[in-house]
Amino acid sequence: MQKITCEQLIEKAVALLNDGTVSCVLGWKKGEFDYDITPALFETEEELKNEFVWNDFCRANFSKYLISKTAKCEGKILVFLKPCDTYSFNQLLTEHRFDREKVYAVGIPCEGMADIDKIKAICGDGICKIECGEKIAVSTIYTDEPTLIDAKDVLAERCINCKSKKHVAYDELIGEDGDVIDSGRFDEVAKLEAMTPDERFAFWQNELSRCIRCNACRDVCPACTCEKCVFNNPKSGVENKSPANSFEEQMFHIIRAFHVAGRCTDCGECSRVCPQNIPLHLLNRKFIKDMNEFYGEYQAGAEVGSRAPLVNYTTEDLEPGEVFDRGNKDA
Amino acid sequence: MQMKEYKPLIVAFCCNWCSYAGADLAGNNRLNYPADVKIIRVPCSCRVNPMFILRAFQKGADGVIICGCHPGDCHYTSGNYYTRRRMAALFSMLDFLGIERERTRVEWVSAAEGAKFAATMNDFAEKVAALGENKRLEDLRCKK
Amino acid sequence: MRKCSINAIDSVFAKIAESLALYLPVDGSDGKATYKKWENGVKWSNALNTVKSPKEFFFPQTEDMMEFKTSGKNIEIIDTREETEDFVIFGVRACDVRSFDILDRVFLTMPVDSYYASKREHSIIVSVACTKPSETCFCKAFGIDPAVPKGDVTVWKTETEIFFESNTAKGADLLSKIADLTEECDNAPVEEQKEKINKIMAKLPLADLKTEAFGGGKTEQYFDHPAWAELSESCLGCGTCTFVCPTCQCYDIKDFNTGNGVIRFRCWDSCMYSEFTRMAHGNNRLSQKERFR
Amino acid sequence: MQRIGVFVCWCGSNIAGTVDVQAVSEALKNEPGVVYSTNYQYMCSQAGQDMIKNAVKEHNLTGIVVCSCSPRMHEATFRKTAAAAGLNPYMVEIANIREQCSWVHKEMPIGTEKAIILGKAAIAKVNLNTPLIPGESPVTKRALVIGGGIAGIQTALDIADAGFPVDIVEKQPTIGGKMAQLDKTFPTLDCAACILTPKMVDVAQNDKIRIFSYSEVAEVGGFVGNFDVKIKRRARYVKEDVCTGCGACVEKCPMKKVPNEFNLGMDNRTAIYIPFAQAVPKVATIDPNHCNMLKNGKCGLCAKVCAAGAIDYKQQDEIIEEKYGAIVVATGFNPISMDKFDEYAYNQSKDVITSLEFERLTNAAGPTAGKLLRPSDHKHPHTIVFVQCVGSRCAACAEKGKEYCSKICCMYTAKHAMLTRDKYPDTEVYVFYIDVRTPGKNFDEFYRRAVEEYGVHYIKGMVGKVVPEGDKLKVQASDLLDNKQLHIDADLVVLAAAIEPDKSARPLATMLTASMDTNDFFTEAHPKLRPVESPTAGVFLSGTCQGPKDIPETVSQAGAAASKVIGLLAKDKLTGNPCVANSDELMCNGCSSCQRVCPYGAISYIDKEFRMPDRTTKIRRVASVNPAVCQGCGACTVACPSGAMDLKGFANEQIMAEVDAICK
Repeated sequence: MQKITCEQLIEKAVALLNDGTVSCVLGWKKGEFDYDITPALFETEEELKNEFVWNDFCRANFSKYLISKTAKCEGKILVFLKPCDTYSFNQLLTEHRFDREKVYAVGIPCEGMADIDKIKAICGDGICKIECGEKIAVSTIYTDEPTLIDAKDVLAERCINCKSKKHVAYDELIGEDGDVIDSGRFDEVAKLEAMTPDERFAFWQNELSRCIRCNACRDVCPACTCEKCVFNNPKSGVENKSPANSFEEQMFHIIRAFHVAGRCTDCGECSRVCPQNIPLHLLNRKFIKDMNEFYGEYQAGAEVGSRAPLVNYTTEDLEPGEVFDRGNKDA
Repeated sequence: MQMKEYKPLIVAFCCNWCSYAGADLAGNNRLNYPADVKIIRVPCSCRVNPMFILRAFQKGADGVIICGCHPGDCHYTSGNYYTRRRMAALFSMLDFLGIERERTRVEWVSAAEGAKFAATMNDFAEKVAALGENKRLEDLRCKK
Repeated sequence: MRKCSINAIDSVFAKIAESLALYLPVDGSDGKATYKKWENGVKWSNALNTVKSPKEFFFPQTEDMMEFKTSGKNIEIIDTREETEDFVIFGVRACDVRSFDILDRVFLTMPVDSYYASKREHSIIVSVACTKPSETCFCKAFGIDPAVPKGDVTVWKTETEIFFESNTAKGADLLSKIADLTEECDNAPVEEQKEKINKIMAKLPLADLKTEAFGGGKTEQYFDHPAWAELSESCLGCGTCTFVCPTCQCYDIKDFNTGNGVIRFRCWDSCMYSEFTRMAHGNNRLSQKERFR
Repeated sequence: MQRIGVFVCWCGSNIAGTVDVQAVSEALKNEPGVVYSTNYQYMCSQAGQDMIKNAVKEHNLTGIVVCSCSPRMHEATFRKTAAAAGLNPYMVEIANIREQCSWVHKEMPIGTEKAIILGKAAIAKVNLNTPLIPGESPVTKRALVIGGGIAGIQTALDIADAGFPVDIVEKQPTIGGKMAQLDKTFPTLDCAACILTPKMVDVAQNDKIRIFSYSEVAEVGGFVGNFDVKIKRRARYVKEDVCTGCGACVEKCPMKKVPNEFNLGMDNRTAIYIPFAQAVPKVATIDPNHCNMLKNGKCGLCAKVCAAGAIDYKQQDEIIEEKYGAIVVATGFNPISMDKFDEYAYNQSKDVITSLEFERLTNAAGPTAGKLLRPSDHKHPHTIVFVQCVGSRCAACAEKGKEYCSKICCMYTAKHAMLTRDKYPDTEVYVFYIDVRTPGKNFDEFYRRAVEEYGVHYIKGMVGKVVPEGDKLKVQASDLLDNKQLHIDADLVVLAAAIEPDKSARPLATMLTASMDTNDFFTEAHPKLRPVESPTAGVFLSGTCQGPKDIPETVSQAGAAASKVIGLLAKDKLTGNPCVANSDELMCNGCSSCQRVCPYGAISYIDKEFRMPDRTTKIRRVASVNPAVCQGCGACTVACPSGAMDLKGFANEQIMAEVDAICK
């Protein structure tokens, strides 16, 4: 359950809208179902009161939307940012992707978001109503009584491994700020690293072979903000629309991960939107883990203007041939 | 397709100032290395885009090696330092995906190191040959 | 109508697979179902639907069309089409079966798409009636009966038994192959099943969805409706919806240089992409709203 | 589509011995774009070049592939040939079938097969080549020298001598730098002032040279040939053009207790001061931190006594903007702080001093008028211990000292020891060293004289501790050669402190986008072949800002830097390397990754207006490469995720075409 209520946020948004601080509000609104909350732009008090939603399903990271919305909107935009979203927010500022002056950022604490697949695994299909209170109450057409689920049991993977409850950017904070968390987010990567190359190859073949190249991972990614992606640009030499074979499946994901390496804040949106449940965040986390180990801790988006590891160097860096000796070094 | 004796195809990206000159020196000194090593000249090792490496594997290369000036000697002062980080990250990622480590390498070869160039190529070709054909990053369409 | 025990289904699969390639939905490591070729040990998924629709059997995501080979300055064109053998797609839902009709309308009317046609001809579709539709289902609105799916053979699944009924000669042929493993039966349990499904269908959140407002020239009046702007507001412009859609059939034709020649292939394309239908003058749908619409 | 001519060279038997050149030229005939293919004995000969020129005309060639020796040998030759035939020189590609083929492979079939593939790769590249035209930019014929020590002085004089105007920016009130503080110079023992001050006067009198003393560089824009520099002239509260340097104000100034920087705080000066008698410009400067008039508005004595009326208490800092074609960095060095070296009791005893302080103590113009007296009690020291490598070669404790060798200490310590023994034969002099390093003309002879003729006690070993006790300094040390502990009661301990670049160098490097090493020394464009140039075009290095140096080295480097500057300023226009990076503004999203990796500061960002397909306009921040500054390394092209940044002559498409051709 979220500590901040939806009413608190609406009240804040209405106040800022009415006193002229902002001219529109980037927030969440209910989609077709109670669990598919979508990002939306609100311009009036009425819209906010009728449609604004804040609950355990407000998963979308708004940072990337700011690029197009700030360009479009007259005046300032109010945006609500969960702690993890603020890292993307800063990273985009580092890359000059939107005008900070046009944004009024309100940080809101987050207790983690629910994963609908995990809910369905508990109470089955046919969900007709979800109410988020102390517990998440799920009603389906197949059951008479709603199933009560503890939000902690159905947390999304990225929220279980939440890296920070601390907001790194905001104009105003609602509720209390948290701390950076020493999460186990690299455990899964380490597990894979411990496998044999054959096992890893088999693992990734199984995962990546499901890719349908819908580009959802790329299009939702706050680090993927190219005017034109190399995979859409015939001149790049790697352009393709669908993975013709395992090479192209690997190619797309290697290049994409490489392009966001050092810039990825580990927001986890890529894995969230993947219709095939490919654990894409593991590729990004591998890069983050490596760079932390090779070049010192670095969290993209922790501060505006920081220099990412791949656009930096020291004369003492380890050699590419040494990256595999890490295990031995510690010994 | 007729069975041929397997010979690894190796693409070597060499920076213009050190390693390409090192390769020339290997030639001047008549130091042999396999003809399967084909050199592409780039201004600096930092010009090598990971896309080029994947492209080489796609089109049939069995190994890719990048040669640049020794750290500290880059003609452009810092190019090879970026290469070092980029390739460390990329190679580690390829390994993470289960691609054989021995297929990719970075080696620093100065203009005076003709012998090192030849020895490196011999060694690399041998290691790649031991792995056999590149299967994990292959594009079957290119092998018809 | 014929039936077998639910426990006998694997032997039915084995029997079919003896003479025909058999594909059916199988649960993957991620908990989502995908069509896979049956072999010993492969289990039929209980999932309502696969992520990727079975349209892929006839209209694959990428499909080689021809190949060009050059020798010197001559060019040779090679037909890469291979003769397709008969195959069975087992466990197709009513909605997906209906989608084949829509694809047929595109690919099998003149000019007939021979790539699609040959695969379609060689397919034997075994549909399965729904038992537990999801809240997202709205097939009734499109006149699809999830209790009585079409296809060469229709299958109903109860707690204990599987019922088979052939709808076409191809279907009858298939059933005759498994005649030893099934027995003739009356259709009472199936009727009961159908009724159960219909009751569930009425309870679905989208049960009241109507399509009367669309069709004919009626859509034109919605062209400038503000809802488009609102709905497309959060659209990322990815291709997920079109790629999982059983009826989307847009494709792009591209060339791939293998080094030894050029493969001309087609691949799925999505109207959500900014590059879609780009022409010499530019693009005719400039905003995500227009593409979304 | 290109019309490519392929020219396969035999190089006598160098190539033809292992490569079937006929087969190569035949095989390449059918490659896409090739309209003509031939082979010849020596392509680089006049006859061979004529063959190429004729073929260009006869077959209307648009591109040329020469299969021959390394492009490092003859690329320039064939480019000239192409230009002579009316082709753009960058439409030529070389397939290296000698050094990288015929000379390293022994069997003809293998060599031939590889030569064909290398030829195909070159053809694939030429198919995508576009004519490149080097950019031109005008040159502002004025140089800026930052730092007015001996390095800056020499550089400025040499440049001015060639007829170009030069400005020197010096942050102290006078030029002269560290050399002005020295007494004698090794190995000739001539007096520093006698050789430096005439040069300072030359500078002052040279009408091509302007001195901005008491000034700093505030901002640098532009690029090679066209730098825009803002110089901040700090208010010295004295009108420089009016002051005659008579010194009346200094005499009358009541504020006499200001530590004198020039003598390293070993005596005092007044609030209004002239650093030393030979200062250039010889004008007074008011120290605002100590002047009563400026602090409290009380006093005004100096204005009263100034006959010239040069005092101006209302003077403000002033910003001067000037254009320069070249910039020379000569920011020099400082001895490191001794705060972290408690073991030598530097902060406990006045009689533990640094070598530079020792220079002042022995200098006739110093606080003791050249008499060697202990700072504490002004007594003549009888036992002096010199400690070398204090903070130098300090690899083990990098946070304390420097890893590098400061280079000059061995020689000046030998000088100090020798001069002490010469003037005061009753003094015992000990020198503790790790190694004595004396490479240099007449250096080792000098050092040996100190040991052999002057009887200086050189002891290999480090001083462990210096403890002040009474009026003595107890020096505990080890003698590594005799393997014993030594205890010396010294009257004076002199520390040869490591030297480090001046603190102003780091921010200056940022302004200049010139790179530095981890020790804050400026990096050379090439450590061996371009030692006085910074990687940033138009920025040159003079003196110790590049690394520790003695005076002769500094002066020769200063001259070298000057000659580089003169070479640059002598040109009316700069012709660039056309193989530079280029940003596709339509694709660039302004993320700045390229800017972060550019070692030359060649990339800047501009707000550009774009016409959108729907006829609206949008202003976007995009990268813009200055072709005059870009050196064409390509680091930016890989940093750019969208592929907007590409390198002319080595474009993504071109390299991938080569990869494709090789991997067939």
